[in-house]
Amino acid sequence: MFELRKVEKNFPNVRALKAIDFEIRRGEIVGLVGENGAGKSTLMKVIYGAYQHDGGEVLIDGKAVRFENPRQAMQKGIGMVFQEQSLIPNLSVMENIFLGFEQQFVKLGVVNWKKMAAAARYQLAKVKLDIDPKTITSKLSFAQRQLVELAKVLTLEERVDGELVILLDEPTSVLAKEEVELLFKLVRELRSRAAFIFVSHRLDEVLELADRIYVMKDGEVVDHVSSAEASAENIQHKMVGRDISKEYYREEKQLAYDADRVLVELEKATLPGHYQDISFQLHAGEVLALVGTEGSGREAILRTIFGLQKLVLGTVTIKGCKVESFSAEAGVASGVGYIPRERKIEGIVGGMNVYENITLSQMSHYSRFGFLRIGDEKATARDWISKLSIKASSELADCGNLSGGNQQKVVLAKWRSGGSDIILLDHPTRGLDIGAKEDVYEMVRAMNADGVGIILIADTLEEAIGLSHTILVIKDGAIQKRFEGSPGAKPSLFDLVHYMI
Amino acid sequence: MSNLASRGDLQRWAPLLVLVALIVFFTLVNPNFLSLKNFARISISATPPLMVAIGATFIIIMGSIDLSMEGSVAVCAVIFATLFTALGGTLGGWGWVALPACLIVGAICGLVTGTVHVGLRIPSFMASLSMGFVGIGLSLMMTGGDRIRVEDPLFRSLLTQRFLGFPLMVHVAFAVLLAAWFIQRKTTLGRNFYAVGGGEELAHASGLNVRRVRIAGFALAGVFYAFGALFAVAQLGIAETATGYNFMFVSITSIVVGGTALWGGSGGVWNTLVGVLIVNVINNGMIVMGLPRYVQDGVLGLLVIIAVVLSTDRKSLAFVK
Amino acid sequence: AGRAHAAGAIEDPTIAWSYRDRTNPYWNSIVSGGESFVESLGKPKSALVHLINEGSSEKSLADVKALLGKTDGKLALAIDANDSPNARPVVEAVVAKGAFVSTIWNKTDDLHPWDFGDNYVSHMSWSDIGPAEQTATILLKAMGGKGAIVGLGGIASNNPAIERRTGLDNALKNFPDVKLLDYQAADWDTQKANSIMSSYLTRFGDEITGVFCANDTMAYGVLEALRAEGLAGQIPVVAYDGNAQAVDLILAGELLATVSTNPHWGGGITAALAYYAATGAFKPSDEPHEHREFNGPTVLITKADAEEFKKKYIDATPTYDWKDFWGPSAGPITY
Amino acid sequence: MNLHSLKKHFPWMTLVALTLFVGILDPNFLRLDNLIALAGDISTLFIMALGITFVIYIGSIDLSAQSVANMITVLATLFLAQLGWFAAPVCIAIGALFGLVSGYVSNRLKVPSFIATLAVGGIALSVGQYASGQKALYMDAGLRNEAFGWIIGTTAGLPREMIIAFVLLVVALIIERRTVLGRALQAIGAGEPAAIASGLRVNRYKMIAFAISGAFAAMAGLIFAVKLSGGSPVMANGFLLPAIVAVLVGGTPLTGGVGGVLNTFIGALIVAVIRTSMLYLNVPPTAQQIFFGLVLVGAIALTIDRSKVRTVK
Ligand SMILES: Nc1ncnc2c1ncn2[C@@H]1O[C@H](COP(=O)(O)OP(=O)(O)OP(=O)(O)O)[C@@H](O)[C@H]1O
Ligand SMILES: Nc1ncnc2c1ncn2[C@@H]1O[C@H](COP(=O)(O)OP(=O)(O)OP(=O)(O)O)[C@@H](O)[C@H]1O
Ligand SMILES: [Mg+2]
Ligand SMILES: [Mg+2]
Repeated sequence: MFELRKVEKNFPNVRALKAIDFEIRRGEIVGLVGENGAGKSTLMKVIYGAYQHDGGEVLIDGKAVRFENPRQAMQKGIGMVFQEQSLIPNLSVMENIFLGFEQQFVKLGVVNWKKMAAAARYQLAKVKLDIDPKTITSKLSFAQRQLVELAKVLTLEERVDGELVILLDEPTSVLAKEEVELLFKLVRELRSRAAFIFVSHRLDEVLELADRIYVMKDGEVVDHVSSAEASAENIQHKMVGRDISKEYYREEKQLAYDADRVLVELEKATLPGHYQDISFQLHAGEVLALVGTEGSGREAILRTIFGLQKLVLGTVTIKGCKVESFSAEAGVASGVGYIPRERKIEGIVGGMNVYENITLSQMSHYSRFGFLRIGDEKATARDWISKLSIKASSELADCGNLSGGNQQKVVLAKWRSGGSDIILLDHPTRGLDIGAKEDVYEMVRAMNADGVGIILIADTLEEAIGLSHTILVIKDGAIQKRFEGSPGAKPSLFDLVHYMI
Repeated sequence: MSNLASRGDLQRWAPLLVLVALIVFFTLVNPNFLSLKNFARISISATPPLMVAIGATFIIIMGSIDLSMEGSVAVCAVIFATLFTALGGTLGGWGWVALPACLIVGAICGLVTGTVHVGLRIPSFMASLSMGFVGIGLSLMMTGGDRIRVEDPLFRSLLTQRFLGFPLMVHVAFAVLLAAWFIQRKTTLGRNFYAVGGGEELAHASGLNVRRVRIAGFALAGVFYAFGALFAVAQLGIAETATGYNFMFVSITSIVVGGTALWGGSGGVWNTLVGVLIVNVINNGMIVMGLPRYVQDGVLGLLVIIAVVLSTDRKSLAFVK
Repeated sequence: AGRAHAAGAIEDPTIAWSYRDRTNPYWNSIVSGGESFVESLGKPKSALVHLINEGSSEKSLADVKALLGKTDGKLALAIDANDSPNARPVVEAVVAKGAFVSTIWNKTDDLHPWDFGDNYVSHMSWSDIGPAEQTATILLKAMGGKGAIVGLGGIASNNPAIERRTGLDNALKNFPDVKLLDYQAADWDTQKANSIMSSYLTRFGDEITGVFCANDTMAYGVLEALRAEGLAGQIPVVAYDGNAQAVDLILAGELLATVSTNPHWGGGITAALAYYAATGAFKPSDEPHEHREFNGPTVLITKADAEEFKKKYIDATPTYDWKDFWGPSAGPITY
Repeated sequence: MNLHSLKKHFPWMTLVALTLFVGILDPNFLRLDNLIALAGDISTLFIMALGITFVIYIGSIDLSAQSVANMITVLATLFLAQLGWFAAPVCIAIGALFGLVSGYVSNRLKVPSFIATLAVGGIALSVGQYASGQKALYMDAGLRNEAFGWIIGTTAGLPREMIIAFVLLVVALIIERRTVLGRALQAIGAGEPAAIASGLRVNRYKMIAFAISGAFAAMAGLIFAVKLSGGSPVMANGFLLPAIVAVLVGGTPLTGGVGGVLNTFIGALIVAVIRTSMLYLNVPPTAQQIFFGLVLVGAIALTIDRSKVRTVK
């Protein structure tokens, strides 16, 4: 019923979509996978009317259509749940749900808030979310927001006759396991009414949920399989263009850490409202994973060590020096590097090119009397572009236009090239494709081998277990349990979950 | 009732507390300050800028800025006065037609600014600044630089007639404020301003016609500028190119002092009322205190900084622009 | 190239007036004089070039230089330089191009036309001290020689603002029983004067028995502040400039007195001086100093003569002989 | 060459197009001495705009520049008598100090720069009024020529102010393109959170940007005072809006991170051409504001590179 034929999309200097053929049938769940920058989001945006295609045609029930904006797409029953948080934080939940379609509640120019609240409750019930529709959205957790987004798209059910197509662009990346389950259950229930396109970098999820899978690479559809006969290895091969190692987390390269060299030590560290009484040590060559649910206080611990948040009680000691003033400058000066979760906001500076981003934290190394040695900067950048195989036209490419994975590599290069030996990783593989993930894991091991200590907040529990020497399970801002994880003797998922909830 | 007001609550009331503190301070220095008569005086001076600031509040909630108010006010005032005179020069006769006409002219001015901003994709700062020049120029062309006097006693009764100690214009302005509040709270358009200010791209992706909301916002603001023009003419009995003089900085300062953030998405018309009162109380109070003129600019600056510091929730901000 | 023109060499120079803005009745009268002079030459009004500086000395100077460039020095310029320090670079630029300039109001005391040969033709000012003292005296007398007044001044650093304040101070010396409660600059602005006046009412209440304004436009603001309290016409107010509205207010009994500086004549004659010097009709360097720096006429207007003034200057425009440069003037400027 | 890569050339192309347009209507306009005079006369305003560029480049705005320049015209005149040429560094330091105060209020006290600089401008205005005793002051001609004679006059047919402005432009360009400071300011403008998380001393750099703006405003005031041989607390009035317009019309958007001092150079010339073109096109006096506003809209519509600005607010 919905079809793309030879669709093309060009950006300045980038052919993002090349002759895409794509089809969705009634009530179907179609998976869409591909490495970073393969063109998945672009394809979704074309379907949704956020971008207009430059060539080929989009057909609904055999008729060619062209959406000038998302609103027109919605009127045809196409809705999208975005990979980024796409609710407006200062509005209430119900206002977000009906944004742009308030007319139904308006009489003589006046919005009937009661009626809207009732309608919003009805939508929220569809996603089994029991919250007051008048709540200001910024007060919700990430998972709740993701469900509200889904509820918002589901308003199409009432608004549009006929079939719906709902696009899910990496909806699971911020969700915990149970929440993912809930989402999948919902999606399956809704197939009577809607077809879905599901984008995720977690192949197991795609295989579980989707009926058919499209594989994209470099703006083209390179494969198209039914998930019954698909295998993860096969798909990965198609996506990345090479085999993915079985030893995914590079456990064989995990070396024992140097227990004599303490890089970071926290003693009874407390930040009211975030965490309390946290004590641990990070050693050279160690990967220490902080495991817990969203909001358990892990992120605040990282930000304190880096200096973005100030400690209230207790001490933080970095390489034997007690931290007196908490600031990012001080953190960077003592060799700490931070890879934030919001990489587009805190990781890279969009609008600046690769070499400028890489040297941003260490300009003093590339300058004399305040004047920059730009040649040296570029050389370093070229070096790291090849070391990490960053996909960028050159060191002069605008980082804002790189895909997520490559942006992440640039951030890594920034800290590594600056010689940081304490690296804080906050969801370093979020949104990265498998190939890019492997690269990150490889780097973690390489850094360990160089004596770098790493504190990790992992994207999944498997990742935490696979990568780390030490796992601290954190719940409500306090350490619940400590696990050792030498290769072959790693804790199980179950062990961890038990202490998390 | 909780025993202690939470930090958020305190923040919300901070502008009002600043206002009260200022009133107490000036009263201590000169007890004459605290009198119905003086409040009436302050409210007369505050009325035209309040109207202008209310209009600009909607724009600022959208995260844009409008610098065209001086031009719009001038055009509205001059067209109103010209039409009013041409229609007999009294509210008793056909002159009243000039009132709605003035509001329509305001809406058109805003519509043009909004269309230039949205249509040509020029940032609102530049679009409105330029259209402000055009507005000033238009009013100049219409008057040739002359002043138009509006002396109809019926119209001037907005200033000269009092009810409960305050001139009629203050009461009418209050009604306009309530209407603005109604728009802000109860209408789709009003809520959409917050949506655009909270996240323009998100709002667009949700199917909101952001361009239309923006243009409508500027047109709506224009209507309030027209009210500002009407009250300014009622207050001074003169319509001229300089009628809107200085409203730009005063109104934006007031809006920010009242607690509406320049980056959009928060605040509202009540904040603006408090902000306008704070600025006018300071201006009135400095003279009532007897401060020499040459220090007034500096003192106003200092007090504005203090007021903004006290009335914005700075803890939650990583940085400001 | 410019220096080539000696006096009298310029045939049909461009005539320009450079002034502050179009929104002020005073400048509009100046311009009307300039236009009526241009018409006396048989040219259309539009032949007069307007340089409007909007209160910016920088723009004033830049515009003059641009016009000098455009006309290649074939220019007769009449100008108020906006701020006194700006007069010197303007004059120097004009002289360097061999054009001709006459200034009014703002110049520094050390700048004199006779130091520049023929090209800096003349400077006209109006001594405001005397007339301001007269209006103040009228005000103080109307108060019966006792009570208290408040004052509103122009932009503090402007020459006329300073002189008018001096006039008030001089008058006050003769009335020891009248107290000056406060005097604040309202920057020639109606709105500002309005709010300052209402604040005065709070501060001094009934103590105020008279108001001195340094110009008409501020007086309008003051009167409206009084009207709002039902006090218009009850507290005597004096002003300065002799605008049409002010004259009407005198007739209505709300304003006590104002002073006209006859801007129409001032505007015409300044342009005429520059023009006729440029065309060589007279040679400025042959004229005595009092013909190159002189005061313009001032006319005091009170209820007694308002009607007549209105008839003569407002309802009609007197015709002037634009070659009678110094006839109506009021003597040399003394420092 | 496609449209996209042309975009960054739009500002100077707009300038050339405007100049040629006026030139076709009146060839006199294109005479070399005329164009030099035009550029020379915009110099002081350009110097102020140059300083403001740094602040707009980090996404803030400086509305205090004109008041600082006003104050400096007074202080320069007063100091000349006592300090001679040494008045210049003192004035520039005072300007920088006011900039620092603006920077402090806006960065540390978190008052939006629009309001912070407006307020600090009020303070500068008061200082200027107080110091001047509320009247215009004059420099002694001899003293002025001895201390600052080198600022006025011409060299090789070029006005000295223009040469000074050019030197300052080069200095600003080096700061922007070649120094740690310039890079840091760009990062702050384009992505402040990332700059913070990279450990840059963001607050310090922002304060420096405001201080630079204050110092440049002071230089503009100083040169203006020397040129006019005096000072008054309103003498630099009328600088602010054209200076900001010059920055914006040159293609540095208020959102920061893009554009720069070269853009401001072009923007200032565009402002000069628009202003002067009114004389050449005989725009009637009552229509000049309309003309300015409309041409400005046209120019800005041409010069801003929208692909660099995600949302147009
Ligand atoms: N607006 C744009 N302007 C320029 N280039 C763009 C734009 N949007 C996308 N691109 C480019 O198009 C290509 C496809 O990007 P797209 O976002 O579709 O990838 P993706 O498959 O969603 O990647 P990811 O897995 O990281 O989400 C990338 O090279 C990207 O840089
Ligand atoms: N309007 C635009 N102009 C320039 N570049 C753009 C534009 N829109 C998107 N991009 C860039 O194109 C790339 C693809 O965009 P998209 O939003 O799909 O990110 P992504 O690659 O999926 O990132 P992530 O993996 O972090 O989710 C991003 O790097 C983004 O910065
Ligand atoms: Mg994507
Ligand atoms: Mg992605």
